[in-house]
Amino acid sequence: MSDYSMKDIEWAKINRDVLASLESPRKEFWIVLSVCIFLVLCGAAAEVYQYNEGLGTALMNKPHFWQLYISNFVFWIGMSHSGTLLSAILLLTHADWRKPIYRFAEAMTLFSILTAAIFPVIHLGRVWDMYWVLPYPNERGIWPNFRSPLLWDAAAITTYATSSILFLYVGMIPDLAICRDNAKGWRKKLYTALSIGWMGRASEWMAFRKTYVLLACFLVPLAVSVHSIVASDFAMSIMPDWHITSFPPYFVAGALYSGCAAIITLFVLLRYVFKFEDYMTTEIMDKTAKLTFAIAMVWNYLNLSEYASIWYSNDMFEKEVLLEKFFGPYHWVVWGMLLCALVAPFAMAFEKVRHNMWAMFWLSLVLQLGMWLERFQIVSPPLASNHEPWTWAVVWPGLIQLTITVASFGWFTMLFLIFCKVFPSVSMYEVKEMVFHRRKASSRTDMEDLDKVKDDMIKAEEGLS
Amino acid sequence: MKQDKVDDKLASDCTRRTFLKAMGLGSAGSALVLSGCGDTDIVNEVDIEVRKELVLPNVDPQDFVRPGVEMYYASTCRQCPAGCGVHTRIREGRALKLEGNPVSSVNKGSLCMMGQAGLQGHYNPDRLTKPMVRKGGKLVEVSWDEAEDTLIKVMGRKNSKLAWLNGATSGHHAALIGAYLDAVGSKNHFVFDTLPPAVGHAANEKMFSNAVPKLALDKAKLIVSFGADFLGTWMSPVQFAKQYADFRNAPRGTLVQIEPKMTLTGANADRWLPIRPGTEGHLALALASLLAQDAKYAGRVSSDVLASLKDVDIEAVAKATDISAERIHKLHHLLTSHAPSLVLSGSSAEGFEHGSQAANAILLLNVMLDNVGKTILPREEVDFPDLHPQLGGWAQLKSFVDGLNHGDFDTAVVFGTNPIYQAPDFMGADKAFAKAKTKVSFSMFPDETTMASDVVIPIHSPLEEWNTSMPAYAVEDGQLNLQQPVMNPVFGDDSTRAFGDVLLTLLQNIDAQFKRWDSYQTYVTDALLTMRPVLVNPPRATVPGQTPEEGFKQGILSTGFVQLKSKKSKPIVAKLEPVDLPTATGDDAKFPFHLVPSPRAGLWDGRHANLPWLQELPDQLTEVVWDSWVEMHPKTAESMGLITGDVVNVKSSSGSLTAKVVVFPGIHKNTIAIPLGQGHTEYGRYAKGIGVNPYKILNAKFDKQTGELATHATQVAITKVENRGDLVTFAHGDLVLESNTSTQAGREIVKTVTAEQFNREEKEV
Amino acid sequence: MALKRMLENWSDLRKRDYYEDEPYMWGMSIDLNKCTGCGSCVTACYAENNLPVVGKERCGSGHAMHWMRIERYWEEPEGETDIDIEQSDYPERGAHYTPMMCQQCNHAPCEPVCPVAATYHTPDGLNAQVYNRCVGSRYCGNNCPYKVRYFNFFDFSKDIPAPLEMQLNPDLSVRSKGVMEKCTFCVQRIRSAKDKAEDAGHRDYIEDGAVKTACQQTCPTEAIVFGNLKDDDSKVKTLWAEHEVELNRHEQEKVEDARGYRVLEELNVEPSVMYLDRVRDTEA
Amino acid sequence: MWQKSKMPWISKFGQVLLIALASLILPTGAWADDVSDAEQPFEFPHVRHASKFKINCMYCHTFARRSKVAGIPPVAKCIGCHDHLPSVRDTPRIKKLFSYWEQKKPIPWRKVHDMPDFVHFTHKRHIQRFIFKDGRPTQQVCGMCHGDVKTFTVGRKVRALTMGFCLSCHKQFQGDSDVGKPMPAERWMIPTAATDRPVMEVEHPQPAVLDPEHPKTMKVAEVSKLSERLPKSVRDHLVHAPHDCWQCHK
Repeated sequence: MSDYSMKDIEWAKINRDVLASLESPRKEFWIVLSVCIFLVLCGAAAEVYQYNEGLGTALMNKPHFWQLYISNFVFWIGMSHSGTLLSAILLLTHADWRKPIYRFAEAMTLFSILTAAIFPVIHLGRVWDMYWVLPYPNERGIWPNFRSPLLWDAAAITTYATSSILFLYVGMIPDLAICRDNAKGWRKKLYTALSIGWMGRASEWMAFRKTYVLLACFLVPLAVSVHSIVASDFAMSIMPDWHITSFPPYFVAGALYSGCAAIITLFVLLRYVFKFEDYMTTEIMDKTAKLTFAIAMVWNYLNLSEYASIWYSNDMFEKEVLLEKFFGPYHWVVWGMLLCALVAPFAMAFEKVRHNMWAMFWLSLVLQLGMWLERFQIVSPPLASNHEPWTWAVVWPGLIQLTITVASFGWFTMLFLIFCKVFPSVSMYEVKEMVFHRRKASSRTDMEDLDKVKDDMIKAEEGLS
Repeated sequence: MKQDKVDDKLASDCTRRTFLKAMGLGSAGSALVLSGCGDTDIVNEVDIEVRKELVLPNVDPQDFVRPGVEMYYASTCRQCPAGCGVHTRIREGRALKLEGNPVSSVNKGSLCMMGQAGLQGHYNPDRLTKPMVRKGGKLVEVSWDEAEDTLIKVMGRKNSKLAWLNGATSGHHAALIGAYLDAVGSKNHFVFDTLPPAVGHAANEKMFSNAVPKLALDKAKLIVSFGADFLGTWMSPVQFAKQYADFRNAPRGTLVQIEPKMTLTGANADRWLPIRPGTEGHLALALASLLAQDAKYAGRVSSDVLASLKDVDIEAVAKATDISAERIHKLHHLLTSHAPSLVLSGSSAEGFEHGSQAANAILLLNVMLDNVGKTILPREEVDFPDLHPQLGGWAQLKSFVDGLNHGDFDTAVVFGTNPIYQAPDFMGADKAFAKAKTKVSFSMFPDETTMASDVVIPIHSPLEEWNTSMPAYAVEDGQLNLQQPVMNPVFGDDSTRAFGDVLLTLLQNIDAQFKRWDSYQTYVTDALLTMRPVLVNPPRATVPGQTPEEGFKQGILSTGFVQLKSKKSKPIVAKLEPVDLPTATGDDAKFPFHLVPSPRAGLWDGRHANLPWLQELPDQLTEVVWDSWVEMHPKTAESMGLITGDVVNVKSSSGSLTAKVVVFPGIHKNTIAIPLGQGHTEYGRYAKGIGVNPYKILNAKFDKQTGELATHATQVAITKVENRGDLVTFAHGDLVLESNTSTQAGREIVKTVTAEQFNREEKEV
Repeated sequence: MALKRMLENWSDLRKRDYYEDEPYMWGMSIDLNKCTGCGSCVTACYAENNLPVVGKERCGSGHAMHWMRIERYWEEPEGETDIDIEQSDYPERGAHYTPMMCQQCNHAPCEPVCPVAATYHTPDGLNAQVYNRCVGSRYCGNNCPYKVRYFNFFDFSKDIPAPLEMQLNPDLSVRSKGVMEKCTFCVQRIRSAKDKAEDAGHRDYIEDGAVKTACQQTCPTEAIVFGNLKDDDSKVKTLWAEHEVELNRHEQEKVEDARGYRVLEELNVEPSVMYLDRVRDTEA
Repeated sequence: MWQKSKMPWISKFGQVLLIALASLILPTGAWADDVSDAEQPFEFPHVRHASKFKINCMYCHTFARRSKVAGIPPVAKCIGCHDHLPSVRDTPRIKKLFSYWEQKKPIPWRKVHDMPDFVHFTHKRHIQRFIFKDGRPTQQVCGMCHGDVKTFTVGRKVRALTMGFCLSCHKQFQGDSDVGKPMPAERWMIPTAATDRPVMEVEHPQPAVLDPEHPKTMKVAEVSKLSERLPKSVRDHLVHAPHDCWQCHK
């Protein structure tokens, strides 16, 4: 397979293909969407019941004050990191293979945050007083507690959500303009409003580029800090096996890991559903898989080093939890996680697997399952064998929690499906850029003459759109 | 809102949330004192809620009524016969909390969990609030007028065939009941209370000429207790706990507890010895024979007793009791090295056909060790025998039931006890009770006996009525405890009535003499006023303008009790008889397990099963709540393939019941224990339908000397019914680990030092 | 402004002995030599503090609300015991009982993690829980090493049938669904004693014994002693001094036989409850 | 470019957002509860009692100085005077009063100042401090929270009685002993109580009867200097308003 397989695509075909994905959906779309909506409604019903009756219906108790809601929160926040990684980091590192896939990755980021943000809310005992967490001036003269990681969480997530929306939106403006030019009816109005008068002038491109890169620069450290803060929800406590210094990097690695896995899943799906084979090529999958593999190895290392450090610290409480994790009542969760997230990624070491779309699809699901289990085993087993042996108790999440968990997947998918039908899920202008670059590059025998390529690019860009 | 609506609402509000408070002292009941304003909110929600609620002023309050300010009234706890003094915290006419009365010699300011929960009996949602009469086979609520008419018809005439059964009682209730029975010409007075150790009392009476000699636990250096759970359910737990606290001070006394099932006292023992049930007397005898080898001890007993100690084979006893010979010798050494000591005999030693003899053997040790006069002290003599506590026992219940069966009684009156719930199935108490033509029950709650009665009289709670009582086991002889209404009746004046008032009205119908008193209150206060000359330091008027009577009444009510003068009695001279114990028999192959029906500090004999605080208070040993269970040793459970939570069938030759297993290390391997207190078929929402009552399957065995029920003599067989039921224990680890081995997992949560270290450290301090 | 002030005072706020000048510092001592594990204190706590009865099912699902609980262990902690463990099928040394309630830590792990500062430290050394500020994030419950925080997983107060609600103590709030609660050292009693002291004209001095917690008041063996640790003559302070226990455990110089210890002291949370070792006679 | 595209909905969205934000910031007490229109069984003329006859508030609200609650006067108290006032005996209100008395029924007044149940306010401490120790006029002290009652007929709620309202005073009355010392509650949170100025300017409660000529009326500025005039032992005990959440919420 050639590295330059995309060079022959007509630009008009790009527009046509991508815009086709926005057209009236097929029957299957509606089926999937209604299943998602049904799940969301189930979740909403569960939440209403829980809200009325009390959180006890979710079977959380003492000592299991936290359970699936928090694991899910960490899971979804983790998943949101992929978009940032692909867009921002790869943008800044000029990895051009990101171009056909970053748009949906960013959308995924956004929707993961929106999903994650639900969990702290339904987790609260008194949801109606949630705004007290925000530091707003009030007549009572009370501030929230700035030392609480939960407060940092609230701040970090709102910041991250806002920035992600902005990043997604800014990156979409030129495409929205294309849509505007091809749309009728309500879509026309929508795209007109959203594309804020984009004409594709050089000055606009200049401003656009600058904004986009700046946002990317802002987002990379933000993303790292967000998950470090989520990690500090655990690391700042004194619970054995939560109070671990390496949690922030471990969480960031885990987040990128599960995010990449999710990208692979959606990559394969979109490729087949919208017939994007021309853009989402095997080559790109290969690169994504390699990246995922690398991150998996970092995560593996951090995970194992955590076990090792607990072991040689010989701390009674920590060791107790570690042993309970492996041999206690939650052992199958831990072993399941190790199998799915620690062993399974080694499959990606083989090119055959990397180049087989459906193999990658199933593998990515396994990885995500592993990472979901990982979040569960971070939250529950340490609570089950805490400092105070009298309170040791094993609690499995109840029906309400499981329903809401499943509903969160429905919610995410629902948002994503709607997004795919309203907004172009592949970046048209960036793909054009990519095709252009490759076409240029392949037509040249002398690859070193980069200056000329650059000049050509600038010229070409001026005349784009 | 329209005015009339407000008034309507007020009427309902008045009954529910504003209360009359009749403190008495001169003008009780006459002044209408409504609760004040301000903190009248009863259920305080945390959330802000805009309400326009009523705030009701007092109409004509007494000077001391201050809304928002708490007051304490002295009274007496009636949750068990021990008779602890209490202070009731009152605000806005509501009793909020019971606390020990620091000047009462019984409890010296402390209270047990049952005392604390007295409030829940008082405010119990299942209290009877209307008199009921059986019409057409069903109990229907009737007006008080009708109920009184019926009562006078049934009880207000001479009737030698009237049988009266009441629970442990004392003071003026006892006196009034006596007067009533004299007036109707009935000699059929029975007293039945489940837990007072009647066999032990009889043995004491025989040996020390006093059923309840004073015990000085605090003076003993060593306590060897054969199943006397003095910290939990034995006679007067709070008082003994106080003494126990002194006993544990440096130099620290040593406690050895010998019993088949670990009680709360056993859990606090320095050495807990599991003994095969029914062999306690044999062990005591073996110890006595070892002591008798020393002339110092042998000299204290007569020769015929000594002769009976001659041929005791320690090895054989060791085999029979499952306590090694080495351990018996160690016990002997302990007894000889600590003086004074105290040897106690409790229900698990006495609940057999040879129970009296076992108690005899155990008490004999006290004589040999010369504890009499040191830790076992004589009672002083107090006049007014009518006021003395009547504790009764199973033998009297048996006579009551037999009498009913023979048709000796046409009217049965039950007050303060619940025989239909308590009596074992073999007695057929329910069928016998049904034979009486008319059954009358005075009760606060819809218990089993009450619901089987024809006339049900709802009575005041102890916090609503005037009364006096004497502690079942007093530390100061002659203490007469007082009760006063600490608040107006919870359900209003037309709902419940004081037992004393109802009985007094009946008496007035038969005996005009009693018309002198218009209420039980005047009866009691008059009696107290006349008792003034025989009281120790009767209070006098303190405030200028007070009459001496007012001063006296105020004084005694603020103290909560009066002290009767007593005469010093002669030292105890022990009367000994040779002990005659049957040889220990082997296990019954068909019914291999001994059944221990174990009382719980909390639910007591089942009378507190309707108090949710006590249902939710975990059992001290197994940590189980809201349930009945079968305690079983881990080894036994393992051999039978049972784990905690499994449902088993427990079968004796008289019946069977089903309960869940709790694997519990503190029990003899051949023994199972089922706690008392549950298995109510009536008794309100908190008690009904929970668990089982082990008394129901007891065999018809009685102590040969006293005729008391041999509560521990039943043997049972066990079969598994199904896996894991919904057993709830706070020892979560027990369920996780599937055995009862709660571990500290290396944490130093409870650390232990030796008594030697303790004494050394306390000395340094 | 507040931010500026906060930055200026940040190090001040983190100082030890911040409340050095306060006249009160409430502490407790529990003598396990005397505690019999009977549970009277538990019921007294229910009566005093409006604790809800949750019923069997909810006890089973871990929602019981006993602020004070009695823990019962069968085994000695390994290695650290002074008693030689004998091999026996029976627990011949009895049970290990300990009352466990909020230890009112002075370095309370629950306090910094509350996002809305519903739990904080009062000047008199109590670990306060302000119910009406609580939003129910339950982080404090997780971070409590003693697991003595109890969350209102249901609206328990709804289930109190009339007239049982007449027993509720008006001096403290009945907690609603979704808030955390825990032992308060009977703060309502402390406040009312302070109020009385102020009436008598000595705001800074409450007589020893004038405040009794409900559990202490009822304890049949008087195993629980409560009082002001800043009052050198108070019984609890004397006990702490006698048994060589200091709030800051690094200042402790324990002599060999001293019986005083605090549970999970090694976590440096500086609990205000001292326990005295359980004692068993090895001669018996 | 920009001016071309019309975005009316964005600005609408912005409006909604702004309103939502503003609603968070506004004093929540502003609409907390207003029961000034509570319908009472009959109209009690405070104006006559307090203004015309100058009866001290504490004559009727007798528990205020010794209890948490001020106390609605018992019916007997009303009758105690009105029995001797035949001149008004036949007015409808007094007739109604006597009808309650004759039936021995309490008058079902409606609560006007109803605090949330988690607020444990005590009248006693405030009355003891301001009336008995500072020697301020009773009506002025009571009026701080209850308004100028002597102009009312039935009691009305004239102050929001929100937490901010309480704090506005509790901030002022930091005495000598507190100066320079960060307030305790500041340890874990940063309430404005300890800051130089309140974050939101909440209207200070003006004493209801502020007669500037009255010798016992103190200016707000004087209040903070009050402590300087007192001996230190008294000062430490007097001028110290609690800043601990658990004083009022427990």
